[in-house]
Amino acid sequence: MLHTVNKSPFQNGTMESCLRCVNPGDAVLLLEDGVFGAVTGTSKTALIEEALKNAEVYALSADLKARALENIIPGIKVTDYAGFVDLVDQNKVHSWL
Amino acid sequence: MLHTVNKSPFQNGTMESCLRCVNPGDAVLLLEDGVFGAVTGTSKTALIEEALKNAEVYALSADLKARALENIIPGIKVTDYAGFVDLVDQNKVHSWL
Amino acid sequence: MKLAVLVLEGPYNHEASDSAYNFIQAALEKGHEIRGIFFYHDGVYNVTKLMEPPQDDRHIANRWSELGAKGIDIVVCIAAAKRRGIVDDVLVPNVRISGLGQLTMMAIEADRLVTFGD
Amino acid sequence: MKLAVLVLEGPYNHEASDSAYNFIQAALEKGHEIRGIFFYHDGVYNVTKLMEPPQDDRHIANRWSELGAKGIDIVVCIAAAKRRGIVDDVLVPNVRISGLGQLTMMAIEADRLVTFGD
Amino acid sequence: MAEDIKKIMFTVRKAPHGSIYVYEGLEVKLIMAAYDADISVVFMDDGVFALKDGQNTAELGIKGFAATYGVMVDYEISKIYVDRKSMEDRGMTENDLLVIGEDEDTEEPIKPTVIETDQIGPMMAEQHNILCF
Amino acid sequence: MAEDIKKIMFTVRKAPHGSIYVYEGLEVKLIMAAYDADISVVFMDDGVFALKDGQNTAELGIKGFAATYGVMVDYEISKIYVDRKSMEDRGMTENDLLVIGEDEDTEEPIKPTVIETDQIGPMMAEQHNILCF
Repeated sequence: MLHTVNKSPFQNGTMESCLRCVNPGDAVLLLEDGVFGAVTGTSKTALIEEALKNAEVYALSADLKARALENIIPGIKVTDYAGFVDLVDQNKVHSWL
Repeated sequence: MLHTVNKSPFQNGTMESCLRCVNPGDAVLLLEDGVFGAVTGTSKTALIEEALKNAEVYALSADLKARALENIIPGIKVTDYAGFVDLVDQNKVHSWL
Repeated sequence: MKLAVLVLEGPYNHEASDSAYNFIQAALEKGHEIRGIFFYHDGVYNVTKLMEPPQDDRHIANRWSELGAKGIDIVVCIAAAKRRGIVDDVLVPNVRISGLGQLTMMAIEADRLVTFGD
Repeated sequence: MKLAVLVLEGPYNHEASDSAYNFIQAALEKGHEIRGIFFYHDGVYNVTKLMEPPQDDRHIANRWSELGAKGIDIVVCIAAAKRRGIVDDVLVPNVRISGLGQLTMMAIEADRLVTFGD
Repeated sequence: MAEDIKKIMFTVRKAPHGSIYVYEGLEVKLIMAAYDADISVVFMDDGVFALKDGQNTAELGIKGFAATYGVMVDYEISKIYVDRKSMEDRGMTENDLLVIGEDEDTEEPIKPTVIETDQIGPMMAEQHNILCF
Repeated sequence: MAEDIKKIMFTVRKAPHGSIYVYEGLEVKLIMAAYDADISVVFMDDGVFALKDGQNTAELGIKGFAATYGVMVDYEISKIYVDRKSMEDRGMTENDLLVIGEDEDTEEPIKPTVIETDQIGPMMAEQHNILCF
């Protein structure tokens, strides 16, 4: 399974809801405002670090650059739209809107 | 000051942000999905109970009825659109969108 | 009081448009003056005459037009409207397209400006 | 894979429309088949030819129309469109209005359906 | 059920009335039910509020839709699940849930099935496609 | 400042790029600056991300606007405040903030003023009107 999250975890509970439903080995892609969750040293970093024990976490590069986010949590894989397509090719997908 | 909150506190951080900025004696009006914050026995009830020590809290009746919300936190005043207008008449207003 | 209302979301999609309308009706009933209603962001979609909701549902654009017929100044932001395909040809009557200066004047001249959006 | 894309938010107002477009472009470059693109909720606003964004900005409706010209089936939900004032007269070319049955067929026939919205 | 019947899941995570997502999402479910698909619907997060009994939008002046949920079983949408944790956080119990139809034989009212959060992930994994609204 | 000059505050609470609120909200501020009003802008919650230095939307294919923030002082919008708590929660420090203009005399870069959350309520209370975007 691929789960996509497009909301900022600082303003919205979607990322937390998603992480509660992730199966071991699932992939989570942070995109749009979801990429704010990919940064180290924030009040939400521990949540993603916990998720990384169990799942693959990706963040979309175009959205990271648009928001000038640089200090990405170790273990998160930065990917581009082509990588997003590959993730969809390899997994069933649920968009956590 | 009147503060209006129109987001569900279960999904969105707006109500908490608002309550951090409320001055003593201010009024807070819950409307639209904000009225979900007006109910007793939820994970957010304590937050509003705390706010009630310091501020007046109102909830819009039309939105409560639309959502079948009945067990309102004691101290919250249920009001209608006419009451909303009076609150605006009596206070400067900030809409916490 | 002299009241201005800013609507930032489109019709049907978000409750903001209904809340704004119900609020304005209540203000009119209490005899308050409406300095103006301004549509911005997706709010500009509120006043297209092309909308055709189901028969048993409210017609949001016509409701705004009726308020305009009462003499209330209803303004759609030109920049937001152009970007979204709201042009003079598709407006309901009693509504006009103009610039953000109109919103500025409302914010300055009205005793209260209330915003409805997401 | 055979891919379907569902877009639920309007152009410019939300990034969903851009994300969907960038995703589809990447899928096409990789040689995947696009079973269809379906616009629902405020997504129906994506394909009005009346939009006129600033010169230095992308023209979202034209981008979708260009994808349609490549033979991709682009469908706008009729119920959502009527409610919002999107009618045949204002559509960009290579896009059609139809029912939710089209979305159903996409969900069943496509190997993957990806949703972009708010 | 034939093997080529595709499993389609809907997740409903948004609150009703504040936005049209739940309302227009319901229209999709009703249409899709007429096709050959194995449909399930999971209400979680603020979506559980959509299943609250007694909703009345008259004073808002907008169309309600709780009545349509009341006949979901008639539309042959009977796999309706609701997340227990989401309900608990929101002060809801099974008693608050609206009826989605009645049993053909016994005429007993049918309510959504309460599930645990850890059942949702595995249910998602076995779907052909999942839509969120 | 004349007594009849009205105080107008803007609050920016949404993240940039995910929605157009911040972008179109900026257009309002620039227009309003041309009128006789005493304008202040408070960035809080996810709005603080709008002030992050180094934003580049090229790969997204959408117009950016961080450059416009860089000349806010030229538009005579110099009362720009940012909530410390919101920044801290998001791992941002004053160093991360973009420059909003330069001092006319010294040519020193000017940055937004960091404030405490408990200053915001009192600031709101003294405004003529407040807009949120």
